[in-house]
Amino acid sequence: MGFEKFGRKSFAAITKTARFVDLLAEGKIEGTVCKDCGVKFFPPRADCAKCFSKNMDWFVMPEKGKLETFTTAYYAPLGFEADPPYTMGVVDFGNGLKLFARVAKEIKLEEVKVGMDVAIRPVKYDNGQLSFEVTKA
Amino acid sequence: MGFEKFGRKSFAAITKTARFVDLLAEGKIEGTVCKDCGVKFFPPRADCAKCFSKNMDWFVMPEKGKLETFTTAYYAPLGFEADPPYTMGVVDFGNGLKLFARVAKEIKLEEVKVGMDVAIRPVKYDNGQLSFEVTKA
Amino acid sequence: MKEVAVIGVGQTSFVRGYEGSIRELAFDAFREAMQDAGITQKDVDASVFCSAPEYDKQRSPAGVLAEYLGLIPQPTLYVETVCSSSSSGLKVAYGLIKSGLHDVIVVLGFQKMSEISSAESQERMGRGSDIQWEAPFGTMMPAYYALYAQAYMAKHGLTHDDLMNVRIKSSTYGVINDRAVYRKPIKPGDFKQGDPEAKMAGPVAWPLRVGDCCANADGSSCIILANAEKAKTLSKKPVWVLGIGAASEAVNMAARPDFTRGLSVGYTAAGQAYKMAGITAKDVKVAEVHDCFTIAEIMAYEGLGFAPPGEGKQLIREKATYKEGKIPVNVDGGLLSKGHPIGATGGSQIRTIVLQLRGETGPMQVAGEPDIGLVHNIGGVGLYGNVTIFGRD
Amino acid sequence: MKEVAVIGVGQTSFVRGYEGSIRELAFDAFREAMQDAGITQKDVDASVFCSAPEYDKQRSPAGVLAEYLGLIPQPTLYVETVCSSSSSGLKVAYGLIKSGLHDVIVVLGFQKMSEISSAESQERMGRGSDIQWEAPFGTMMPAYYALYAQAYMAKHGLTHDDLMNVRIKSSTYGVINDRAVYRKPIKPGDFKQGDPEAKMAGPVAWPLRVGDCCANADGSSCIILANAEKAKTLSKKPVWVLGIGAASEAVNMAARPDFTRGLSVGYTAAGQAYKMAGITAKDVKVAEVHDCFTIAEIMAYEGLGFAPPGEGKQLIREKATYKEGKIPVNVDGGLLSKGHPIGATGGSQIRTIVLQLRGETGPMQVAGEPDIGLVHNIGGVGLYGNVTIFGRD
Ligand SMILES: [Zn+2]
Ligand SMILES: [Zn+2]
Repeated sequence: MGFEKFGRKSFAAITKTARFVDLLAEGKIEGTVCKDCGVKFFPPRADCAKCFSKNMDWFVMPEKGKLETFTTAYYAPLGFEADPPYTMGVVDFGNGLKLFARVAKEIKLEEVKVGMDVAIRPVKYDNGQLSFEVTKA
Repeated sequence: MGFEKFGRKSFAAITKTARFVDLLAEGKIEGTVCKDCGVKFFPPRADCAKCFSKNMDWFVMPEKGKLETFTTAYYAPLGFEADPPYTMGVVDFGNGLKLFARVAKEIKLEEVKVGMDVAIRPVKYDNGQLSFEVTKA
Repeated sequence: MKEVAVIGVGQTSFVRGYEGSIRELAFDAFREAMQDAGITQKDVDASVFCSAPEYDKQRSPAGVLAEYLGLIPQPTLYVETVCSSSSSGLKVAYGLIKSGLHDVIVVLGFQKMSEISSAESQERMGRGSDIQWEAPFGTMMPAYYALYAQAYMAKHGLTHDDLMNVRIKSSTYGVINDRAVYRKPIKPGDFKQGDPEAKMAGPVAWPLRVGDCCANADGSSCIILANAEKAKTLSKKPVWVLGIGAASEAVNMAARPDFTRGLSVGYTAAGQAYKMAGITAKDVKVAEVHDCFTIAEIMAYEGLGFAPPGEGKQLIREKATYKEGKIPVNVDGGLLSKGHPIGATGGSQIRTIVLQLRGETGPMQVAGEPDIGLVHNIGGVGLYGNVTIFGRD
Repeated sequence: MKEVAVIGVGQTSFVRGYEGSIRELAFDAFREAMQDAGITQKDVDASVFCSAPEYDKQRSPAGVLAEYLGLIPQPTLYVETVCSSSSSGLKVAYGLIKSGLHDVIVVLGFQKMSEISSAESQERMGRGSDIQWEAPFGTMMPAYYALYAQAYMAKHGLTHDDLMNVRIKSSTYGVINDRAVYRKPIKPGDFKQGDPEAKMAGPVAWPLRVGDCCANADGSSCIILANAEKAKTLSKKPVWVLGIGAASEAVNMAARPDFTRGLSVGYTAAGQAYKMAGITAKDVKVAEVHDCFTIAEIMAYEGLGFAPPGEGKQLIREKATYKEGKIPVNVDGGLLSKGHPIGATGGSQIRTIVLQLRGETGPMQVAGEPDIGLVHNIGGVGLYGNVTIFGRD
């Protein structure tokens, strides 16, 4: 349990990576790194697909990257109806680490550009849900 | 539409055989018979699996048969919780025609026997749902 | 290579709100395919059913549909890769036939998207991506494809007009395909930004607009496959499965290597299929590609090698993928005009190519008696990719 | 016949309320199977995922799980025949390998029945039979199997004690199987009618009682298949797939010909599998049969030819299906003790037989180095039936 607090709306409650949400509550955005072979994963995983290890540590994600691509949604699935328009995109931190998230509302739509420098930060919604979002670098 | 009135609780609304429920409302339990090749079907079908015809007529099911087998349910799925215990069984009319239904509550559990002579009749539940049930011959 | 053939094809009209159950819907395509093949159920020794299960009330539909189709006691099973389910079904059937386990198999794709309520459907859409790491952001299919469109516009100079022209080509054939759900002609004015009368112009997931998206539909398709011996005995015009390719890609966008190179599964599956068939892209005379969104067709051109990476837009600018062009693509209207009843879509694409190779598509027929056709069928946002190559005797 | 082999097997403990997601659950069996085979993902060229989809929140799990298992970009697909899904997955993989399309395939069965709420689960149970003609009566799985039990009692003199003794045999092995969900010993007193302490005695769907029914569980299983060349290269102890049989039967009880002859799919699938393997029932040294209910095991004996029709009860009366008997059946505890995580069940049965043929089942090992083992896996109420025969070098 515990993972149901992640995201604007959660669809999953039980996962071995539920600690991600506790870290988020502490203001940290972290991925997992295999203690045995050193591979880093984001989104975090409980199992290493490279060496089959279960021994995972947490590591702090880089704070700055580039916006690789994005879209602005004018319709939304059930449970998100109050939100449109909202922008979502992929942030590339280099070295194979990327992240998918919403772009903060404070950034005007016309300011969002492919390739722009961005940062990520934790966010808490007014219903108490925790997530992370893309903001200006 | 129309088929949602069939059964203690319905899971299907749209079918080309929805007329079955209208007939049930008129007190008739009918199957379909292929106008082109004469095969009879119960439960009714809109399509003949033998000759691929769509031309179907309705025919009145026999009223009397034998109880081939039965069971008494002491637990029930969601939506049927008020009903247990209830007995369900298969009636064999001969010539390959059979039917699955609940056995009328008026028959005591200890009276229900494999091979007993039975009849079928339409039934209307207090919530307006229509069905058919097995009763004494 | 001529070891497994298509000996019968069928498809319902794709519609909104089919007035029957999934078993009746499935029967409609089955009847047409069986009559096309000229066989009865006794000639069939297994069946494969394909759909996206979230839209069905009926659990485990394979057995229920097999009973309704009269395909009992032959074995049956259910195969799913969302939007490419019936291409995966064909691959499974190919394996079961070529391995010698079965001789003749019915592959039945179906979807009754109107089976569940609109609210239920919306709820399921929210669970279409990774439910742990992406659905919580409020993702949906158009938004995912829009990520690719945005990257293409930034790097390759793809324009809204290019995307519009994919839809206009689609409508050219949708108008003449009586099985399509969208049959109205579409003109550039329908995409005019700021014009309330321009129904194709509204933003859905920018840069994708209403006209860039295909519609949900109810429908079924049926493909009957046979081994060489049965195909020669039972069929006058067998169409052979020459090549099969299939691939997968990470469901998470964070694990996608490059949004400016389209869907990796398109390249991978095409490479396998070409190799198995012993042909190259240049040998393909007619193709059906997975145009769930206009951008998807552009990416398909590149994955299939019809255009170099990033240059897919040139094909639509040059009208090269029209019926008279050098490589006709989706000249039955594609998903954009036919509609996209998830489990039935791949089978519909296969049917079109089979009929093209048999010369039986009427006003949609590609000239020159095409001998090699290709089907490109994507599941999810390039989560699954399937390419199948067909040839005639 | 030795063309496709099992080169690795894995299984989680079957539990109530697995504390992880389906991807983590799948990984646990995958890890064990990969380590058993001694291979890495580079050796695998396709994957097949099997479950009953109604229990998952995640749509189209094949791609999501393939990503988590590191089986991207290899093709993947999803196969379902409810309770026999992973046996159907094995059949599909056999076809894909023997046809030459792939060399090594991972077949992963999983089910996290606790993934959805109990009320949601109950709602889905109601839709397990024909939703148009039977679910409206309030049917459920125990009731369907009870129809067969009732008919057997009336015609063949089957007794409640016979059924009880099937469960007692099961518990004998459940106690020593550390992967089983139910590991407590069961004694005749537990079935004592009218005794409130007798937890196995309560009626569920008469004549079936609590002790006649297997329990839901969360679990996963993994089977790795390879062609002959790869099997010889990669594996020291390949176990060969010698025979495959599969059949279907009408979902509607009104279309079932005879309730006193058990499930028709058992006979049909067994006949095919024996024929393909070139053996008879007498050649089988150890078997896993689908004992979702005690009556199902009795019917399996007959379908498989271990006993004549109607005489299955004799085997349990004579203890012939105990480990020391003439045909040991479910000596790992079967579904009744292990639990029944739908999509994982067939793979668990296959794993047990593979380990029996390799001589690696510890206290459950059948003496005499068994050379031929059989798996009998039913989907629904005999809606689907799968029989697979395995042999060692
Ligand atoms: Zn590692
Ligand atoms: Zn007829």
